[in-house]
Parts: sequence; C-alpha cells; structure tokens
Amino acid sequence: MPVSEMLFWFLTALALFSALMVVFSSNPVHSVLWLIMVFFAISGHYILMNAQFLAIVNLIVYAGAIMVLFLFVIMLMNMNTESEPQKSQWMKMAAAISGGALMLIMIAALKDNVGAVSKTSGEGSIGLIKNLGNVLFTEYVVPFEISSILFLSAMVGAVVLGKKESSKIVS
Amino acid sequence: MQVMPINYYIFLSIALFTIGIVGVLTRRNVIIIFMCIELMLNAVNVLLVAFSKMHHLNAYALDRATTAGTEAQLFVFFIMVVAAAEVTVGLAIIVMLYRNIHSVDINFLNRLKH
Amino acid sequence: MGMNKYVFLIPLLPFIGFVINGLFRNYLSRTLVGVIGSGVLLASFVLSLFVFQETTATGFQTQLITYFDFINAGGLKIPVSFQIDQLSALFLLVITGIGSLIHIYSTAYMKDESIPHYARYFAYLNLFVFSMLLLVLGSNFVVMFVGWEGVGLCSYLLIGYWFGNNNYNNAAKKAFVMNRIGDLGFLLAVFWMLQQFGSITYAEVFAKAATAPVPVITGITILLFIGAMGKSAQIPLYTWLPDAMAGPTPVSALIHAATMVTAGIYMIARSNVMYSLAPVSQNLVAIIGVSTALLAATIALKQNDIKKVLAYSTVSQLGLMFLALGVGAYTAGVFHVMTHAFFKALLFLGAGSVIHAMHHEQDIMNMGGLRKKLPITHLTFLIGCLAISGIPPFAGFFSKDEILTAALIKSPVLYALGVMTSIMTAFYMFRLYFLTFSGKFRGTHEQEHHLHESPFAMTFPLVVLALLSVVGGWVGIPALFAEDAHILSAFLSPVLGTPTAEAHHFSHSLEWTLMGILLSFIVAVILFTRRLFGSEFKEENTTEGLSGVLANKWYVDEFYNTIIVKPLDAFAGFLSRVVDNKIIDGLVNGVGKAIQFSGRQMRFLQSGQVGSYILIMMISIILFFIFQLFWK
Amino acid sequence: MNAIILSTLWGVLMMYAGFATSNKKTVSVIAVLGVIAVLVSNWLEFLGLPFFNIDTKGMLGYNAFGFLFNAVTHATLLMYFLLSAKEIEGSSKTPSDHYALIFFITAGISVIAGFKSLLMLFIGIEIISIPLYVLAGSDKSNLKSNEAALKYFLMGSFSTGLLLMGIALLYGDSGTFYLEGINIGIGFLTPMKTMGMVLLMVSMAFKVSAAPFHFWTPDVYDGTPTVYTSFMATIVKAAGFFAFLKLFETAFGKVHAQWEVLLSVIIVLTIVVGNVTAVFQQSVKRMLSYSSIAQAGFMLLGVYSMNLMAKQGIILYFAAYGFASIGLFAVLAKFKDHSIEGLNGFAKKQPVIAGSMLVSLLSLTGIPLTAGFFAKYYMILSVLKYGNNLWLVIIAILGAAVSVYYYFRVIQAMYFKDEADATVEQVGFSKSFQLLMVVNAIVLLVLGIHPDWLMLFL
Amino acid sequence: MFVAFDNFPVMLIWLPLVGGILTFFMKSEKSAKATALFFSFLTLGVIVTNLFYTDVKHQLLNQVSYIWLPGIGTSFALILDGLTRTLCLLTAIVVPIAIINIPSGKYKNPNAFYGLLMLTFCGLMGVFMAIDALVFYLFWELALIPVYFLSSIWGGEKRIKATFKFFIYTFVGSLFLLIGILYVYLKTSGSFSIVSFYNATPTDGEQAWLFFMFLIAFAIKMPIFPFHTWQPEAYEQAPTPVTMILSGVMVKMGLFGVLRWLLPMFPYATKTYAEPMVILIVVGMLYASFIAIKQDSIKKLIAYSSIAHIGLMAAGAFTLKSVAINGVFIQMFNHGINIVGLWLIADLIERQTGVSKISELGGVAKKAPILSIFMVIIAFANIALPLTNAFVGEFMIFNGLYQMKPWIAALAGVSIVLSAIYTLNMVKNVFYGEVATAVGSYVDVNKVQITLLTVLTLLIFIFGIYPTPFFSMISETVGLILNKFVSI
Repeated sequence: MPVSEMLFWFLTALALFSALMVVFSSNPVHSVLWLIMVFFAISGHYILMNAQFLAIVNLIVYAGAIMVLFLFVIMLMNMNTESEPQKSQWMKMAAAISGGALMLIMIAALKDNVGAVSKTSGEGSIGLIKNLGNVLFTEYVVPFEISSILFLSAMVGAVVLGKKESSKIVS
Repeated sequence: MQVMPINYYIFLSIALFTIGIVGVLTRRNVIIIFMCIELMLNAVNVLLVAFSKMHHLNAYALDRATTAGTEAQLFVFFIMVVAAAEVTVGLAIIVMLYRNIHSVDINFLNRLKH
Repeated sequence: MGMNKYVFLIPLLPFIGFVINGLFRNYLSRTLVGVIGSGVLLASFVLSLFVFQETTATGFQTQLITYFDFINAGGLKIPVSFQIDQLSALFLLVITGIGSLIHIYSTAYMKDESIPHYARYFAYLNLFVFSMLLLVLGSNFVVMFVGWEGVGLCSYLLIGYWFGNNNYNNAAKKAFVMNRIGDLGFLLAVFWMLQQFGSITYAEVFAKAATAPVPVITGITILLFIGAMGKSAQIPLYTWLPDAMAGPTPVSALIHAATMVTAGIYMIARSNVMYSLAPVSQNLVAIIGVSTALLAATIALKQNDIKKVLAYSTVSQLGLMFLALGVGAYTAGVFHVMTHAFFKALLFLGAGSVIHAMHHEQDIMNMGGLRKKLPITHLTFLIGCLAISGIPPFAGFFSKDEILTAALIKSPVLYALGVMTSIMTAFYMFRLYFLTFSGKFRGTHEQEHHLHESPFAMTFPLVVLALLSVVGGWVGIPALFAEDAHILSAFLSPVLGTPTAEAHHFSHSLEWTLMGILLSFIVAVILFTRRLFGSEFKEENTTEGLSGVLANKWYVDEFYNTIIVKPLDAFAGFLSRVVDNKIIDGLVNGVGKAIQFSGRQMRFLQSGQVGSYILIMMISIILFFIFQLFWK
Repeated sequence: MNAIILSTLWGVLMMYAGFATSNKKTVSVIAVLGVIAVLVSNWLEFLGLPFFNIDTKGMLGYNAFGFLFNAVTHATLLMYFLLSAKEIEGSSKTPSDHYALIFFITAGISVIAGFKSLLMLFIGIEIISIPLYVLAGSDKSNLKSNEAALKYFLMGSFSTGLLLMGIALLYGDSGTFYLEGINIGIGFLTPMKTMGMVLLMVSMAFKVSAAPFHFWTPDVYDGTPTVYTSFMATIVKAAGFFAFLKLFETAFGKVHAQWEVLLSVIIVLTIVVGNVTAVFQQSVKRMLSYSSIAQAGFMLLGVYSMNLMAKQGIILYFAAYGFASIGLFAVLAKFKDHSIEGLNGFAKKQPVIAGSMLVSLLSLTGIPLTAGFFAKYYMILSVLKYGNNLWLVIIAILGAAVSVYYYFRVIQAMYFKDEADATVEQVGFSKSFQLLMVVNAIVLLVLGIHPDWLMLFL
Repeated sequence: MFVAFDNFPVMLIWLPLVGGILTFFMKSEKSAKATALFFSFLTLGVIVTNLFYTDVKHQLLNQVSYIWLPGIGTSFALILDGLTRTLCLLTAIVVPIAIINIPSGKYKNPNAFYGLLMLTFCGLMGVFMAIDALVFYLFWELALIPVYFLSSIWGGEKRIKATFKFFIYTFVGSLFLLIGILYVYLKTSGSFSIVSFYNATPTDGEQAWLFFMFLIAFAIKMPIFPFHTWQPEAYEQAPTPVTMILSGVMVKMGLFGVLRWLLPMFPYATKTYAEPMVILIVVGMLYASFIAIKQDSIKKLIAYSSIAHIGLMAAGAFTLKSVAINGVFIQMFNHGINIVGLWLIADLIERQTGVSKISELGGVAKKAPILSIFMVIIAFANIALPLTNAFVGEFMIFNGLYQMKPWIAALAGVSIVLSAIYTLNMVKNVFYGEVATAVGSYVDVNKVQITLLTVLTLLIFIFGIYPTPFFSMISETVGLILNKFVSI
C-alpha cells in the first residue's frame, strides 16, 4: 500500500472518528476540539489532493478563526460542563434511523461511480495558490466582488444584533 | 500515476454529511447543532475537491494545459467565505438569544408553534 | 251564421262581470253588483239561445272560430279557437241558463254578506261560468284544459269563500288538489295526443284517431278519464265533492248542476270518437261509473246533512252518467247531464231555501214539518225528488231509463247495479224529503219562530227549475213510447253519432216489464220511507254495524288518510329532516368540518421543535430519493 | 448588473446615512430614492442602457424575464418602503442599518434574477438569507423574534448544506457549474445527477416554503417583526420562485418528465397543508404565513409547467401576491393584536383602509378584476397547456376554494361583525398612508383589469 | 363621451355601473334611492327600446366587440339576442321593483346598499350579454361579490354563515367553470370568443368531463339537487331585495349558462348525458317539492319551491326538444316575475308582522284584502294555472319531457300536484283562517305596493294569455342552440 493511500485511510478514519466524537461528546468544548480535529483531517485530504490553497484556507479560516469564535462563544456562555440535557430516546432513534437510511441510499445510489482522483501532484497544479488566485481575480472576480456584499451584510447584521438597545424582554 | 477511486471520497463525504445530519437531529445545544451544520458543509467541500481533481484528471488525459477543476476549488473557497459570514451572524443570533433566556437549548424554542 | 262574430261574447261577458265586480267591489252598490253579476249571465244566455237556434237549423255545419295563436313555437301550435256544434250549444244553454238562475237566486241568498264580499262572490261566480264556457267552447284540448283548470280554481275560491273557517279552506284545498291529480292525467293525454297526432284540435285528433293503434287510443282515453275522475268526482277521486259543501249553497248548485262536475261528462262525450275505438277504456268508464254510483248511493242513505245527501246523490248520478258513457250511450249521458242539471239545481236551491229559512241549520234531524211554512220550496223540492227518483213523467225518468236500457244491452250486471242505485236514490231522497218537510218541527223555538218562505228572487228560480224538471225529459222520449220522439238524440247525432242498432234487441214487452218492476219498486220504497220518516221520527243508529260504516262514508277519507296522506307527509318529513338536513347538507357541512378538523390536527405537526421539522424534512428527502432513484 | 451594483452602493450609502443624520425620516427618504434609482436603472438596462460593462464570464446574464422580475421586485419594494417606512423607522434606533440590509438583499435578488451558474445561485441565496436572519431577529428584546431568527438561521443553514450537497453532486457528474452546461449533458439522468437534482429541489422547496419543507415558515413569519415578515413573505419569496423556475428550466428542462411527478407531489402537499392549516388560525399574521404557503403551492404550478404562460403568470403572481400581502402586512404592522377578532368592525372605523385591504384579500383569493385572478388564471392555464394533469389543477382550485374560507374570515370580521363586541384598536392611519393603500389597491385592480400591461414586456 | 354609448349592450353595462358608482357617493338615503332608481329605469328604458331593434338591420347596434387583452385572446364582446333580451329584460324589471320596495330607513348606509345593488345589476347584465368566455366568467364572479356583501352586511341573524356557504358553494362551482373554460380555450386557436368556443373540437372523451366541469358551476348556481343546500338558508337570510334578485334573476345564470354555453359547446356529451341528467333533475324536483310541503318558514318554502321550478326548467333544457327549450326561455322570464311577486308579498307580511313562520300567521286576508288578491293570483301563477304566465312555459317543458320519455313527464307531473299542495297550504295558513295575533293590526298595501304588484300581475296575465310575440323574439336563438344537435 502506497504511502498516500495509507495516509488517505488514516485521515479518513480520523475524520470520521472525530466527526462522531463531535456529535457524541457531551461537553461542548470537546465537541469544538473534535471538530477542529476533523478540519485538520480534511485539510490533510486537501493536501493529498494537491489542493494546498484550500488546505491552508481551511486551517486558517475554519480551524483557526471560526472554531475559535465558537470556542469563544461557548466559553462566554460558560458551557464547558456536561450540562446539556439529552433529547428524547425516540428522537435519537429516529435520527439514527433516518441518518442511516439516508447514508445507505446515497451510497447505494452512488456506489457504481467510475472515476478516479489522482494522487500524484505532478499533473495538477490547479490547487496551488498562484493558480487559484489568478483565476479568482480574473474569471471569478464578479462572484468575488459580489460575495463582498455578503460580508458587508454579515457585518452590518452582526452589528445590528450585537447592539444593545433596550433591556425589556418581551416574551 | 497513482489514483484513488472517487467512490472513496464520495463515501467519506456522505458519511461526514450524515454524521452532521444526525448531530443536528440529536443534539439540543444550538451551538453544537450549528457545528454539525459546519460539518455538513465540510463534507461537501471534500466532495467538491475530490470531484475537482477527478474532472481535472479526466481533462488532463486529453489536454495537458487544462484548468478543469479550478471552478470547484474556487467554489469551495466561496463556501468557506459564506460559512464564515454565516457563522458571524449565527453566533450573533445565538449570543443575543442567550442574553435573553440564558440558555441555548433548542427545545426551549417553542414559543412559536401551531 | 251570423252568430260567429259574437260567440266570443258568451264567455267574455261573464269575464267582464268578473273584472268589474272584482276590481270595483268597494265602489259598487249591492244592487249594481247583483245586476252586473246576473245581467252578464243573462246576456250570455240570450246569446247562447241564438247560437243554439243556429245549431238546430238543418244543414248546420260545425263552426270553428279561430282568434289567435296561444302558443306557436318549437313545432307546437295551439290556437285559441272556439267550436260551435250541437254539443257545445246544448252545454252553453245549460250552463248559462242554470247559471243565470243561480245568480238570480244568489242575489237574495247572499244578501247578508257585506258588499265587498258580496261582489267577490259574484265575481267568482262569473269567473266560474266563464271558465266553464271556455271549457265547452274550445275547439281543442288545450283550450278545454284552460277552462278545465279554471273551474278547478273557481271551485277552490268558492268552496273557501268563507275563508275565516279553516275547515272550509281545507275542503277548498282538497278540491283543488284532487282536481290537479286528475288534471295531470288530462295533461299527459294532451301530450300523448300531440305526439301521436301532432295536433290537439278535436277535428284533427278525431279524424286521425281511427288510424292510430288501439293501445294508444286506449292509453289516451284512460288518461283523459283520469282527468274526468277528478273533475267529475268518480272513484277514487270523489271525496272532494261532498266536502265542497263548505261553499255557499248556490255555489253547490252551480258546481253540481251547471259547471264543474259535468265537465268530465262533456269531455268524454266530446271525445266519444276515441272512446268508441277503445273498448277497454269504455269498460273502465262503465265500471268506475257504476261503482261510484252505488257507493255514493249507499253513503247517501245515512247522511243527515241536507247538503251532504244531495252531494252524494250527485256523485251517484254522475256515476250513472259515466255508466251511460261507458256503455256507449253518449246521448243518454248528455241527456242525464241536462235533466240532472235541472233537478239537482232545483234540489240544491231548494235546500238553500230551507237552510236560509232555518238560519244556516243543515242537519235534517233538526228539521221537520216545513211543508206549511215553506210551501213553494216544499212543492218544488218534491218535484225535484220525484224527478231524481225517476218517476214518470218527470225529467229524471226518461234520462235514467235510457241509461239503464243501454246498460242492460251491455251487461245485466251493470243494469242490476244501476237499478239498485235507482232504488236507493229514491230511498235517500225521500228520506230527506220526509225528514225535512213532514212531521213535527224538531228545531229550536227561535228557529221555528223565524221560519219564513224565501223572497221572490229565490223562489222564482225554484219555480222555473221545477218546471224544467217536469218537462225537461220530454225531449228524449224513448222509442218505447213513440218512435222518433227522441229529439235530443237526433239533435246530437252529428256529434255523438246515432245510437247503435243493438238498442232494438229487446222486445218492447221486456222493456215494459222491467220498467214496470223498477217503477213499482221505487214507489214502494217511497211509501216505505213515508212510513219510516213521514210522521214520527226516531233516532237512527249511526254508530254501529253497517249503518255506522255508511254514516262514516265507508271510512274512505280515513283510508286515504292512512294510506296516502300520512305516509306521504311522513316521507316529506323524512326528506326534509333527515335527507336534506342531515345527509345532503350534512355532507356539505361535513366537508367544511373535515377541513377544519384536519386543519386543527395538522397544526400539531407544527410543533415548534426544529428537530422534528428537520426530521420530517429528512424523511421526505429519503422518500424522494427512493422514489426518484428506485421507483422509476 | 445595474440593479446589483446600485443597490449595493445604496446599501453602503444607507450604512453611512445612519451616521450622517439622526433624522429617521431623512433616512427613509433616502431609502425610497434609492429604490427609485434602482428601479430606473434596472429599467434603463432593460431598455439597453447599462451603466456598467462587466464581463461576468457567463455567470450572470439577464433576459427579459429577469429584468421584468427585477422590476417587479423593485416596484413592490418601493411600495413596501412607502407603506412600511414608519415601522422600519420604529423597529430600531438606527433604521439605516435595516435599510442597508434590505438593500443588500435586493442586490442578492438581482443576482438571483440573472444567475447562470450554480455559484451565483448559491451566493445570491446566501446574500438574501443572511441579512434576513438578522432582520428576523431585529426585535432583539422580543423572545419570539429571537426564536424566529434562530430557527430561521438553523434551518436555513441546514438547507444550505443540502443545496451545496446537491450542487456538489451535480458538479461531480457534469463537471460544470453552468446551468446550460448541466443541461447539455443531462440526456440521461445518472443516480448522482438525480440526487443532486432532488437535493436542489428540496432546498429550493425549502426556500419557497413548499411542503414538507415549509415548517420554518409559520414560526419565522410569526416571530419576525411584522414589517419584515411582509418583506420576507413577498419579495424574498418571489426570488425563491424565480430561482426555482430558472434553475429547473435551464438546468433540468430536458428531463422535465423525470421530475414533474416529484414536484407535483410537493405542490399537492403544499396546497393541502397550506390551505388546510390556515383554516384554523386565529391570528391574521399566522394565517397569512400559512396562506403564503398555500400561494406558494399555486406558484409552484408555474415551476411545474415552465412554459411561456407559466413565466408570464409567475411574474404577474409576484406582483399580485406581493402588492396584496404588502398592503395587508403594512396595516397589520400597526396593530398590536393580530387576532382576527381584533379587526371586527374595522370597516366602519376605517373605510378606506378596509377597502384596500378588501381588494388585497380578494386578490389573494383570486376574484376576477383583481390581479390575483389573472395570476391564478395563468397558472391553471399553463398547467392545462402542459397537459395531462387535470387532477393537479383540480386540487389547486379546491385549495383556492378552501382559501376563501380564511381570507373571507378577515373580510367578515372587518365588514360584517359589529364593533360592539370587538376591540378595534384605535390605530391612527395618516392620510398619506391611506392614499398609498388606495394606490396599492389600484395597482391590484389595474393589473386585474389589464394584465397585458405587465405581460407586454415578456 | 357618447362614443361608448352608441350601442345597446354597452349602454346596458354602463348605465347600472355608472349608476352604482354614483350611488355610492350619495349622502342621503333619498338621493341614493333616487339615483339607483333613475339609472335602473334608464336601463329598463334602454332594454325596452331595444325590443324594437331586433331585426337584422340593427345587428350592429346589438353586438359589439372591443379588443381588451389581445395577448390572451379575449375581447370585451357583448350581444343582445333572444336569450339575452329575455334575461336582461327580466333583470331590468326585477331590480327597480326590488329597489322601490325597500322601505326607507330599513338599511344602514343606504348609499352602499343601493350602490351594491346596482353593481349586481351590472354584473348580471354582463353575464347575460357576454359572448366571450373570459368576460362571461368575470361577470359571473362579479355578480356574486356584491351579493355576498349585501347579504352579509344587511341580512338576517345567521347571515354571515348562510351567505358564506352560498359564496363558497358558488365559488367552487365557478372555479370548475374556469378550468373548463381554460381547457376549451386551449382547444381553440387562442381565442375566448364564443364562436371559437363553439367551433372548438374537444374529443368525445374530453367533452364528457368538460361537460361536467361546466355543469357543476351551473348546477350549483341554479341550483339543482343535490347542490341546493345553500339556497334555502341564503334566501332566508339575505335582505329581501337581494333575495328577489337572487331568486328572480341570479339563479337564471345557471340556466343561461346551460343554454348558451353548455349545450352548444358539448353536443356529444349533452346527448350522452341528457337523459340521466333529466332523470336526476326530475327526482330532485320531486324531492324539493316534498320538502317544501314541510317548511314552516315562508321564505324556505319559496326557496324549495324555486328549486323545484328551476329544476323543471333545467330538465326542459336537457330534453333538447325545441318546444321545451322555447318553454325554458319563457319560463325563465316568468319564473322571475312570479317569484319576485312571492318575495314581495312575503316581505310585506314580514315587514308588518315581524314574523315569517307560517304557523304564527293567519287571517291576513281579513285585514288586507287587496294584498290577498295579489297573493292568490301570484300563488296560482306559481302553480302554473292556465292563463297565468307559468302555464305556457311549463306546458311546453312538460311537452318536451314527454317527447323525451313519457314516464319522465308523468313523474315530473307529480310536482304539479305537490306544488299545488304546498302553495295552497301557505295561502291557506297565512291568508285564510282565524286572524293570528301577529296579524292583529295589519294594514293593507299602500299605493306604491299596489302599483308594483299590479305591474307583476299584468305581466303574469300578458305572458299567460298572449306569449306569441315573445316566441317570435327568441325563435332564432333557440334554433341556433339546437342546430348543434342536428348532425349528431
């Protein structure tokens, strides 16, 4: 088994396990940490697929910025205990069954795919920063600029929500 | 040339996606639910990158100078961008709610029904 | 032929009388009302006389006078046109003549009414005559039907004349509804004729009838006869007529003598061509006729209301007329209509005079000994009784004898039943006569004190009618007495045809014998009744046994009530309460309720829980996948 | 392009307007001017006068349908601003921020109006959604508003996940994000494409609140401050439909027969659920949110049939539904009590307002001579023209019949119930508001009498 | 300004509409009533004048078509032909009568009341004159809306529920109608004109269900069994003028639809279903008649009686016999007159006594002899006594039924007897008998009421005795309807 393949399996296992742990840890902080683990694993996959740019972005944006934000919020709310009440068993069963069914169906439907992903880095330089940056600022400049609206609105939104206005709570 | 069947990636992605969904369904902590949604988005990202590489490989066989597959990687980039924006707003909402009810339990969100 | 131009006046004059009296009833004086009411009729009578005179001329041809198209659309053409022939002329005379007398009589009889009601009364009477004239004059079945329903309307209005009393109103309604049942038959016959012959004009229908299949003719004639059953009060639709006594007495005279009930006879006589082609219908007519005659006669035996007795006697006599028509003796039927009109009008008006004198007392048990107090009434009433009982040489004898002879030719059974009816007729009429006029007065003192003979306006018609009851029969003297003395038969033969040769089957001796036996029976009965009721009076048992049954009219009304009225009423109630309210409307409302209910239930899916929302979404997605991927 | 850029710019302008002036009225005026500007610029571009010449590499592009949709959006937005300015001003200390968000959303809608690539679709939808999450929660001290925002956010994000999965699968099979590219190679539906398509359909159904993905709608519409519910339920929803129609027409038009059954199931469910559930609502606001589900079912008929009539009809439907709902919500926003009984005897107090509300309700019901009639007319006609789906039409009209029940309950309350037993709130309506309501009603009537004036451009 | 008024159909639409709108702005009740009356009489004048312009020479005056929505293929096309004249005349007679009969001060906001009445008037005129399917549909619905408001605002105690039921019922029906119209439209060359609808060629299978799509709408409107349950309540609860218009004119919309649209458009399906339809309708007639017998409310009694009578007309229409269709035409008019007369009298009684239960009334005739005369005349017209108007029509319809199947005519004929029973029952219990306490201080009709009733009575007799001119007016239209069946 080539190294890349071994790495693939390792990362896959790591990702899945960490993902499961995200769901199953009762401590929110642990969940966050496990999720960061997933992101690392996924970044590993990106690197395996020669998508360095995304790997880096994933680490910086997701594992770095976003997850820190999460962690920050959780800490802010003082939720680092295992105090979360559990959903009803019925709901859990239903969730597991429907989730399993969905997975089964999707896998059953997609199992016959023929197609491959190259593991060598030689032929595919598209994932490099240089390449992507070039394309992003030429061909994709319109969506790029438009997504700035998104950020603007997110920013304004966060401000709107964050501002303290009145303290009277209406229920 | 070393290749991996695309199916592996598909299965991985599906598995992650499903785990995310199950998490959304089973957890009561809003933040964790949100995290599970992020997990789903990441599953999609993995899939997109894998497809990007697959298409690139296919095109590469015909044309060495191909840039096929770039768009998917950029798409992933945009997903991350959007996710970041979403998180900003999402967390703002969660904090706002927490300020009001001092809880992030989703089961408490039942004033609006019927 | 100069009368054609004026024929329309004959019905129109009473109609004008109706309009004037109806519209201006608040503005006319009592005298004027009476004058207008009777005057228009007298004028019609005079015109009718002229018309009649024309028809008696030799070589007279049936006259058709068309005015305008009533309906002319969609292949249906119904002209408003009149037909003048011997039959209609005769009926015109009877209707306007007797009608005039009744009008004159009414001016005195109804004088206690306030003027508006008095005028209303005369308006109705005029309208009644108008309808009847229309019926008789029409040259097709639709015009006849117009008059046919018109008399039904007028009988309704007149029976319910005293509308303050709900029993009367019920009687009026009953009359109209029963007539309507018959009318439905008539109407269907009209449609059938339209379909079969493409026309409803007498001339065309009768011309084509001979070529039509017999079952069709049978069907049409039976349907027509159903119409006649209603109008002429035959089994099973006869019960309205006795109830119709609710109206003022002159109205009863009008209904029983001149108008309304004779319409059925007229119609069948008019359609004799068709009936002659349909032996089945003829037999039916005869059987129904004789049964009615007998049934009504039995009931009349035990009635104590003076008008009821007369009413049942009318039903009975009508039965005899139908018997005549049924056995093909159309002339005899029409003849009896005429004579019956005379003496029945006489009897009713006489009864009216008695009631008038007795201050609206109608129970003969409370009368008696009126002979001296009401001499003219008594005498004329006696003539009427003799006439109806068939004592020669009074009018009834001739017509009845003709019917019975004709019945005998057809079947001895019919004859026997007819004879029984005649004997019973004599019995109940003289029972009535003796209880009313002989013996001692059984009413209150006050009544006795006020007893008086009626005024001239009332006695005059009585006298005239009495005269007619005496001589009226002489136009139809049977061949037995004198060959070719039957003027009426000869006169009507263009319309009704000549009597069949069968009439001569019997030897004169047989006829003499039968007539003699019958007469002696009748005389015996009269004497018997004199013994029974003449001097002293004993209370009759009217509750038990046969007499109870008879007094209660064989319980026919009760029977109808239980068998038809009540179940239909219950059925209507069931439809209204259960089917319409519960089932159909319930279904409609149920749909609404079901939507509301499911709305209420469906709200609970909206649990407010994000988890369950997403779960439902997931399940849906799974189902969608399965459907889209594996089902197709 | 004009519309996107101008509305973005105006959004930014609005952000700064809040600093520049503390007068809320001024802010509103600027906003209204902005909408007019956007409206005009869009129209100019339609007439062939683009202000900007940007090569979008085929990711964005407008046809008449898109322009007309934009125009309708802007027109309804104008009416919305005019009618609801007071409430927007009252909803926050700094309404300029809210105006900015709305302008950003408008830009997103314009993106949707012209998307030709799944990427633009995704970005467009997100630009619309994210500010909406904020607007839903803009009444921060109100727990219902909080809850609405969170619910909307969670479920919206979830549906974004589904959308992305769908896009990814589609890309995996076809190797492109361009709608036309997907359509070219779609001759045979592989399982992957099918799944992608179904997921796209699901997420679009979610956006247009079609059953069984509609659950967020009543809760969110109810909890959101009324003034923003109005916006959400009309303009934003229209964008969802437009996206739905365009996506499925351009990308999956060839395999229409493959997905029509699935869509018809969604339609039937939507109509049934929307109408039946609305019947029992006691609050006008909640009733309107269920009715918006029901109306969505009708609009989906246009997506289902996808012919010219469907497009004409759906444009008209946007206008009819938009104006009618905006009018109703605008009045409703002035009430504290949203129960139907609260409107008892309203017509006697405020005949003008009640009259224009009446027109709106009749339009929603689909009574002739209001725009709603022709909207439904086109929908039914397009399905009939598509053929072989009589049962769908019959279910749709039965739904419409049920809808009479709840719309007319409002009419009954306003017109037939006595005010004696009611608590008609003493709500003041300014003259200008009344005038605008009349204008709103006139728009509905004009479109109902002469829809050709709108259809002309398509 | 007069450009738009240069022909009859347009005038007939505009006059009530303008009148109605003007009425809305009237301040006092008097002026509102006067305006409404003025315009309705004007309309009546126009339609009466039009009766003299029925020849071919003036066709241009009687038929118009304005382009309306070319994109859709519909134009504002109206016609005045035999059928239309009949019904427009009826409407133009009934509406003024209804308006005149309104006592002053009875209804709050009289300007709105009269205005809505006029709008209903306009809608009805449009329905009858439209020869464009979409225009027809629009007016079909438009006639309904004002009625809904009139009844719901000014009606009786249970008005809201009853009217709403009525509305939903008819709305569902008209939605089916819409589907039917649109489907046929797709079969044409993209035009809603009646000619293209007549020439549209749906297959026989399509005809079959289209027939029922149209029929449901018409059947609900008429109404015929079993779609009738909205009617008694709606009649009972609606204010009298509205009830008059509803029962006198509006129910004719259904019959009109059958005659103008249903029969000629789907000759094949009509032929197939005619007989079952007739049987169903006849059964419904009897059903309604039986129920009428058990009604204690005058209004409900009249309502059920109307169901029976309308049923007869509907049955007549489906016989496809010329004589019956002629009969239906004239009967539509006559039934309108008669039932308006009945409502008028019922209203007069209820207005004075405050009672509409038969069992609580009695002896009105003693107190009000003139009223009773009219009542008797109208009652007998209602049961189709010869020489009253209804006889002509019913005679012809029965004739047609007989031509179709004798036993059907016989069965339907039972309703003649039943109608006599319930009508006379009502007359008896309300007008005759002892004077009931509620009637104690009854005052007879005044001059205005006498005039109204006289007009109705005269119409009853004129059409009962000399209907021939009427038949010559409609003969062409009847021919057109039946022509479609010649080749089948």
